[in-house]
This record gives sequence, structure tokens and C-alpha cells, in this order.
Amino acid sequence: MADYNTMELMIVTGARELKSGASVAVGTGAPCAAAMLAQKTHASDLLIIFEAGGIDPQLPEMPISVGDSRTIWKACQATSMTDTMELFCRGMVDYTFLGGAQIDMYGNLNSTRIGPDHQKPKVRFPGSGGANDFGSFCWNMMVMTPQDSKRFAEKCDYITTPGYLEGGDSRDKSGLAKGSGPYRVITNMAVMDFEPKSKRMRIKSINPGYSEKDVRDNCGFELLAHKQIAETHHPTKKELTVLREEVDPYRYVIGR
Amino acid sequence: MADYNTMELMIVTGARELKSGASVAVGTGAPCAAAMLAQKTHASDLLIIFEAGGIDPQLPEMPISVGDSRTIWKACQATSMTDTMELFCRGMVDYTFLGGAQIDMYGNLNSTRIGPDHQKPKVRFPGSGGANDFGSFCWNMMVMTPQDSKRFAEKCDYITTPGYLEGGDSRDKSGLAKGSGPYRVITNMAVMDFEPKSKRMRIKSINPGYSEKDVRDNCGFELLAHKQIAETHHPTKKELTVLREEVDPYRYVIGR
Amino acid sequence: MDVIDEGVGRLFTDPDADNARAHFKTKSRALTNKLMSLKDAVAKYVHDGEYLAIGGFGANRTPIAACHEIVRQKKKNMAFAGHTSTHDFQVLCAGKVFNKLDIAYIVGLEARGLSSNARKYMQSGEVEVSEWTNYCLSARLKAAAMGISFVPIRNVMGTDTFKFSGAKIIECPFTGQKYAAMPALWPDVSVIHVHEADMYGNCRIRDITVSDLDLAKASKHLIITCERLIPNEEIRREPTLTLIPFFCVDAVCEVPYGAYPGVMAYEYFSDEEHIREWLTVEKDPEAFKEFLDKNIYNVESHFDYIRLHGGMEKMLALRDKELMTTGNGNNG
Amino acid sequence: MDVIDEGVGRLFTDPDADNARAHFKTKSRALTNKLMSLKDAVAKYVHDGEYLAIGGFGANRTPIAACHEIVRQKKKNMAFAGHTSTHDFQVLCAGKVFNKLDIAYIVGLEARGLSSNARKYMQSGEVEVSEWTNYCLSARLKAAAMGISFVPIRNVMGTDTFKFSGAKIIECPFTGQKYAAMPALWPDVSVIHVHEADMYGNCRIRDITVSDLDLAKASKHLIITCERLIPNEEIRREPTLTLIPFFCVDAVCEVPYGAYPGVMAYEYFSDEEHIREWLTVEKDPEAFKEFLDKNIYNVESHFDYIRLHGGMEKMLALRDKELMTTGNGNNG
Repeated sequence: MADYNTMELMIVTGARELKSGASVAVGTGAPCAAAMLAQKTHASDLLIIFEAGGIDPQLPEMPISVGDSRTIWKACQATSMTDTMELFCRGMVDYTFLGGAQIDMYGNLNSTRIGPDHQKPKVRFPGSGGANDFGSFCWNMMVMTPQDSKRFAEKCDYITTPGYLEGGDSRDKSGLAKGSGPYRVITNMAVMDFEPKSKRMRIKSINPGYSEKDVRDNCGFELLAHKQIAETHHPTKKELTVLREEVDPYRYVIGR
Repeated sequence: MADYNTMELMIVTGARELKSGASVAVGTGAPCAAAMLAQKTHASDLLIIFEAGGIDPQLPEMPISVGDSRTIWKACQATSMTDTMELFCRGMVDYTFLGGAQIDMYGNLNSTRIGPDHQKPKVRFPGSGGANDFGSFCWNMMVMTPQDSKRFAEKCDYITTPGYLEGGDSRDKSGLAKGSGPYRVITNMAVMDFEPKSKRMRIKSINPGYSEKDVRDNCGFELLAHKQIAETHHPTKKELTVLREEVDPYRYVIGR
Repeated sequence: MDVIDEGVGRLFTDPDADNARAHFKTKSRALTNKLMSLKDAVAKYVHDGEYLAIGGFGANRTPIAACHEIVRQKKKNMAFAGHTSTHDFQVLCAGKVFNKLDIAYIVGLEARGLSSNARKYMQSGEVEVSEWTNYCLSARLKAAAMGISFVPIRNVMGTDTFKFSGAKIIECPFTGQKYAAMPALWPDVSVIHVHEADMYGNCRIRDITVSDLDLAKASKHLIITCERLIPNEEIRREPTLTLIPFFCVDAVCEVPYGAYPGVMAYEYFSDEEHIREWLTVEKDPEAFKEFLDKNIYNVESHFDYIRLHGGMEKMLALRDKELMTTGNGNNG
Repeated sequence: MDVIDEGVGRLFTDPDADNARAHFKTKSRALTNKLMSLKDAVAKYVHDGEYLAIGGFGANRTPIAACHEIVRQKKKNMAFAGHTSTHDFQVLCAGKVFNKLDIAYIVGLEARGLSSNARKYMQSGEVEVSEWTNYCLSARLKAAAMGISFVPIRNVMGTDTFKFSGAKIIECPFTGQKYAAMPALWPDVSVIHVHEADMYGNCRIRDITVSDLDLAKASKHLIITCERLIPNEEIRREPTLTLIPFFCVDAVCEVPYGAYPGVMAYEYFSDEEHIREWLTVEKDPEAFKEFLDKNIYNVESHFDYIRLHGGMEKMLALRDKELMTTGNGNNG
């Protein structure tokens, strides 16, 4: 078994979900690392999109902002945010990664506030940014996040970004794009997907070193589970080498 | 009295309506000649817009098409038709010139068909093109046309482009942009404007060589008239010189 | 939704945004070589009965070579976007390619006059029409580009252009103002002519863009014809110049002078003499039949067509005319 | 119009299209010299209580010099578009310039962390907020650019982002699909930083354009800051490069390094060291007060600010970093 840390495992796990010939819209940090890793390993034809307008750059290093000049480095196109958002709207974006202060069993995300008073919140976060847009339109929205029972909440204080809303067919009925929605939740402990009918989060695989009990203890709601819970695959040596030497040589994201 | 033909008079009359610091959207032919003449005489700061995307060109000659390359010759911008149409929509276009196979007393225009059967018309014309858009949004829509009693019709076979619709406040009530609408009708015989309340066409001035009777005999509906009908001003020597030597040296529009 | 009024014109395409998304889900995002001959591209992507749109503005940066190829391959029963359509319309009418038509501007060639053959076809009753305006069709493409089933605009209200359109009148939920709702238009296939493209379909246009950027996004399949192929490295050197990105594109065809006899900004001016020939010969049906055989049906390629009308010497002369220079072209 | 549901967020601007048209009717279309100092431009066009928007993307091609000037002139009680707003938001919060806020992205500086002072201000209850998303605000500007009072889009439905917005849910008249109607946003004044402009306001941007092209159209008044002035002849040599035309613009201010300490594509990279200083010093209110005096209130111009942080040597180093070259800058 190779020696690696949790962040490395999450990035590798995220990268493996990205298919060649598909498109992914990424933010800074781990999502960007996952996309870069996928492109440099199994998915050379992965189209990377930055919401601010960078299309298919040859990233020389990790961007600090989804709109900084690295996102158009030797890119195929430097366009507008309106343009990239229209890509989402037309169904041209297959994957994305989001995060948040809270996530519930239907994959709804809170990145706006903690506390009940909207005009005077206890804790104010950045808000949607592009997250609600990504979550509304992307075919397969993924969440990459550390897991604990406060973050994995019975009920979000505020739903910034739609998951499956109240589950079942509530997302389709809301008017959001048909067939889109949460796809994977990748944590330090496990990988979850969503049960097709109820749209509730369920355990798909558990990361090496963690038990089902760990996963359930660190979740504020009841998780469903696949009949057969697998063990999350270890990163390969090649994946780790590419991640460490080509994607994040200064270990900004994967840590020291 | 200078020696000039009717087309020259119409172009000069149209040009005089165009103010410096204003904007005009023009087609090919006489409208373009009028705008060029205005720009080269009293209205050096007239902004000329071509609907296909040409913004403020330094026209080296008359364009053949509102989208040909002359319309972007040394222009300030070569943009899209969507962009120029948005200029109309936002209220950034002051003047335009239109024509048509028929015009009625409210300035409604037909450039679509003659005959009752829409799917199998007796005579098919090009249709709206940008005309309905121009007529819907331009603050001051002008018509430059030869006058006869068939063309100046009691009722258009088909209203392609809105004038004041059924007169009175019917245009405002229709949903079209407030304060926009027909402004002048410039013919070989006279110049008309629109009575503010009824929005009916009325004689403002009569061209040299024509009588009020000529104007009325060559109109298929009853024209209102200003209390004092003026004589349309003659072109000045300077206007004629610029028109003939700089605007249309090959006499494409003003004829031989 | 309260619909206050609606036009009688039929919609020739489905405005449903989820159905369009289902198509775009299947479109490749891979950076693959899309080079093919124009002949193959038309055979592969232009199908009888489907909805066709043509980029440019009538005889300006219009893919006339592609229009000829569509006629040559005898495509039929198509629906067509008659949007700022002039010489392209004339060519497609010569082949009776379409019998369903969204009209903004047809039949005319602006200052050049009217096409008698196109007019005859439009007066024959063979073509089912819906009426729109230039901006209506631009807005319908914009809605499609935005992935929405309609966009509200403020023209056509109160006119027969509305009455014979497929638009509907609604009210703004914020102001109560009336708007004409324009249904999204997702063409099955479009052709756009550009100055430069790489083999993946990244395109540069040194000209007005008319509605082509929205058209590229709205089209389910897109054929690009280009004056010149350029390497992908050149695209990546200056990504701000890319106006159509590769993933909108299905086929890239290198067709120099592909807009001839129309104008291509900064490249060549229109061949007014030959366009006049089109307008004249149309008036005599027998002569027009011969003309079409000679210029379209019996030629192999756009180069053959150009050879019939002066070849490279003519192209140089048209370049001089476009640039207002005096080179070999004016002596050739 | 049936409104199915509506958010509780207040609209800080009037979405009425006719009222906007009445303003744009009065805007000059003349090609006049609009050059002035940034100080004069802010004094003339940025007014207490009005609605402000800032171009670029947070710390990318963002007119930070203008943000400093707005704070320096102690503008207050404004409404602000917190649209992809990061370091600009941090600067404006330092001056408490606004107390009404349309939020898409605020408080954070992306990968760099959060502004503790901005967060404090947002948790104080002093700011009235409406919630949106990046695309909501882009779409609201698009509607304004299109001269329409609303545009239908398909996000936010079912979430609290909708509930605390000023959007309304309607149905498509063609498909019955639900849409979130976004009200047009016409800012009273905006500032956009560009690479090159002429004295009339024709602008070139060699970068992603974010929402700036729609913002330029939507703004009732527009201040341009530019890295370089270029002659009008150069604009006319290549009109396809003009992204903002002169008649959208009210003031042109030549402000080299006007996006510092943010990044300007192909010109200079961001000064991460100094941005970190901002994030750190904010945590100590006393130190932050001194910092603001030193960096904003007691400086005359953006050049003075740059001199405080390394001057031309730093600018050369940031240029090297941006271009990934090794010139004098890395040795300076």
C-alpha cells in the first residue's frame, strides 16, 4: 500500500470520476487538482472550464482565482462568464466539484450563512458565487469535503445550492434542468452516491482506515448504503507521482 | 434657385433632420447618403450605425449591403447584429429611415406582401428584415419614399413595421417602447409629420414645384395639414456640392 | 402563464430547453481532428427534412460554397432560417432545398434588387412560412444559446409581423409591461464561414459577427468553412481572438474564397458582375436551368466554380477592391 | 402574468425598461474627448446613495485604483453589485461605501481566504442584502443590456438563494416549464479596467471579459480606467478588437497598473504578498485603521500606493511572474 494522505486520496478519487471527452467546471484548490490529474492520466481529452471565461487552458500551475490569468494560459478561448454560464445552461457541462459549510442528505449545500437572521447572520460566508449555477445545471455535481456531523447536517441553515431539494421528484418539479443533480460526495472517510428513487445520500465505498461506524458517526443524518460497500481504491503509484510532481509540486493543496 | 433633382432634395431634407451628437441607423441608398451628407455638413458628430454590426465607419463609398465590408471601413467597432439591435432596444438610436410598398396615415409600413393569402401572396417582398425592429425602438423613425395614391394607402395589406398603429395612444398601449415612433415622411412632393394627439400624418412643407393639391391627389387617405404649410427649403449650394462630389460621386443614388 | 395574444405562425423546431440539453449532453467535448471535405461534411450533417441555418449576412461572409454543395447534393424539404438571407437564399431557392421557412429578410439582395426566381418560389404556395424580424431571429438564437425556451423582447407588437409569427404576448412580472416572447430556435445544422480555424474547430472572425456567435452555440450540428487553417498553437497564443470554441463544431472544411461571390472582410470584395449575372439569368427559366447546371450541378468544387468566373486573377482583383489597393489584381 | 412564487429580497434599482430608455436617450453619442483624472471622474460620476458596480473578477482586471479613490472620497450609502467581488469588496468594505448589497460572491478572496473586516461588516446588520448567484447578476445585466425588464433563467429554483432574492417564478408560455425571472439591473455608475482605450472611450480587453460587456451597456454612467491610451487611428485600424464602444463611456482615465495588487492578464500578476498583508492586518482594527490611512487616505494617487509597495521594481517583477519570464524584474 502506497503512502499517501487523505487529501491525495480524495483528489485521486475525484479525478477517477472524470471521463475523457467530457467537460468539467472547476474552482481553485482540490477540484482543479483533480481535473488536472485526470487530464494527465486517464482523461487526456477532458475539457476544463473556468466559470470566469477560461476555456481549455494548459495550466502552468494552480490558479489562485477562477478568473486569474493562469486560467487562460495557452487556452483555446478566453471568453466571458456569461458565455461559460450559458455552457452550463445548454447542458454542455458534465462534471463539477463544490463544497460548503453544510450539506444535507439530498446533497443540498449551504455556503451563505449560519444563524437564523438573514440580514444579521451569525456567520456570513461568501454566498453562492457560481455554486448555485453549477448545482442547477451541471449533469453530475460532485462534492469534495471533509466529513463531520455538523457539516453533514440534518437540515441546512440555508440552502444556497440545490441538491435533490426534498428528494424524490422534487428537484424535477422545481423547474431545474431535468436529469441534472448531485452525483458523488467524496470525503476523507468515504464516497457516497444517491439512491435513484429517494435521492438520499448512500455509502458507496469507505476509505482505507475508516469503518462504516466512523462514517455514520460523523454524519448528522441517516445514510443509506449500497448492499455491498466497497473499499475505496488506493491511489496508484502513477497517480501519486503525477499529482505530486506535475499537478501540485509546491504541495499547495495536498499539503506537506 | 439651384438646379437639383427630386432625389437630391429628399436626401438633403432627410440630412437636415439629423442632429450632431445624435445617432442614426441607416440602410443602403438614400438613407446612407443622407447620413453621410449630414456628417459632412452640419452634423460632424453624427454616429452612423449599420444594423449588421458596423459602428461609426469612415465610409469610403456607398455600401451595397448593410453588412458589407465598407460598413466597417476604419470603424470604431465591428460588432454583432445582436449588439446593434440591443442599441435600439436600450434607446440609444435616435433616427432611422425606412421605406415600404405601402404606408398608411399612421405611418405603418408594409414591406411583406400584396394580396390576401399569406402562404401564397400575389406579390412577395423581402419582409421585415430589421425594419420592424427599427420602427419598434427608434426614437424618431423617418420614411423616405416616392409618393403616389397606391403607396400611400388607406389600409396596408399587411403591417410589417409599426407606425402609430391605429393612432391615438394605441402604440403606447401595444407594449412598444414609450416615446418612440414615426417622425417625418419625406417624399418627392412634400414633408409630413404626425399630429401629436391623433398621430395622423400631416403636411408640414411642400416641395418646390408641387401644390397642396398634388400632394393630396397622390395620397390614398386624408392628410391633415399644419396651419401654415411651408415650402420645403431648397438645398444649399454647399449641400449639393458635398452630396455630388463627396457622398455619391458616381451618382448611384442621386441618378444621372 | 397568461398568454395575452399569440401569432398563427407554426414553429418548425422544438423550443423545449430540456430536449435541447439532452442533445447537447451527447455532443463530444474532445479535442479531435474534425477536418473533412465540404462534400463529406454536407453529406454527413445536412439531412432532408431537418432545420438549416446559414451564418454571415446574405452575401457577406456567407458560406456560399456550402450552399452550392447543399444544392448539388439535392437536399430537400428542409426548414430554413431566412435571417438576413440574400444571395444564400437565392442559391437555396434555386435548389428548392427548403419548404418551411422562418422569414426575416428574403427574396431581396438589398441595393442589388430582387431575385425573381426566389420571389417566384415564395409566391408558388409551396413554402410554409412564419414571419419574424432580424432581431426576432437573433433573439430566438440568443434564447437557444442561453439554454432557455424563450426570451422576451419589445418589437412586433401591434403588427401583422406578430400575427403571422409564432411569438406570444406576455407581461413582465416586475413591471406589467407587455413583451413578445420569442421561442428558442435550435437549428439541426448550420454552416458558418470564418477567416481562420484550427483542425479542432476553434475559429477566428475578422469581421462583424452578425448572429453567428449565438448561432454557433444554438446549433445542434455545426459545419465550419474557413479561408485558412491555422495551427492550434496559434489559437492558444491569443485565446482572446477565438470567437467560436471547438466544442460547438462538428466539421471543419478548408474552403478558401468560400464566401465568393460575396464579400469577405479584409480578404476579397464581392463579385458584383457575377451576382448581377445571377439576377439577370433567373428571369429566363431555360437559361437559368443551364446556368445552374454549369455553375452548380456540373462542377466538382468551389474552385471549379471560381475558375468559371475568372479564377485566381479575379480573386486578386477582388482583393484589391476589398483593400482599396492597386496590385496585380487590377492589372490581371 | 401569473407569478408562481417570489423572493423577499428588495430590488435596489428600477427594472423598468422605458425609464432606462429615457436615460439612455439623453446620453451623448458624440465622439468627444473624455479624458480626465480618476479623482475628477469619481467626483463627477460616483454619488452617495446611488448604485455602483465594478468590472473584472474580484482581483482580476479589477479597477482597484478606482475602488481606492471611491473610498478616499468617502462615498457612502451606495448600493453595490457584489458580483464576483473579492479584493474590490474588501476595499469598499474598508470604507463602508455601501449599505445595500446584491450578493453573488462576497467576503471571500477565493483560495486566499476570507476578509475578516468584510465579514464583520456583513455580520453587523448595517447592510441590507438581496441574494443572487454569479449567473443571476450576469443575467440581470444581460437583461439591462438588451433593454428588457427581465430575463428568464433556470437556476435558484427550490433554494433559499431564490427565497432571499428579488426574483420571481413564472412559466414559459411555450413549454409550461418554470423559470426564475431575473429583473434588469441598470447600475447608476460602473468602473471597468481595460488594457487599452482611446480618448473617446473605445476599449480593448486582452483577457476574459467576465460580465463587463453587458455591464458597459447596462450602466447609466461608465468610468473606464486603462493601462494605456492608444490613438483613435489604432482603434479604427482593427475595429474587431473594440469590445466597449465609445458611446457607452463617460470618462476615460489613464491608470497604468490600475488593477494592482490584482492581476492584469499579459501585463502583471497579482502581488500576493501585499494581498496577504491586507488579510492579516484586518484582524487588528487599530492596525487596520493605520494601514488604511497609510495606503488610501493619506496617498494622493495610485502611483503613490504602488511606490509604498515596491514601485517600478515590483511592477517589473510582477510582469515577469505574469509572463513566466526571467527579466530584470526577478533581479530588481
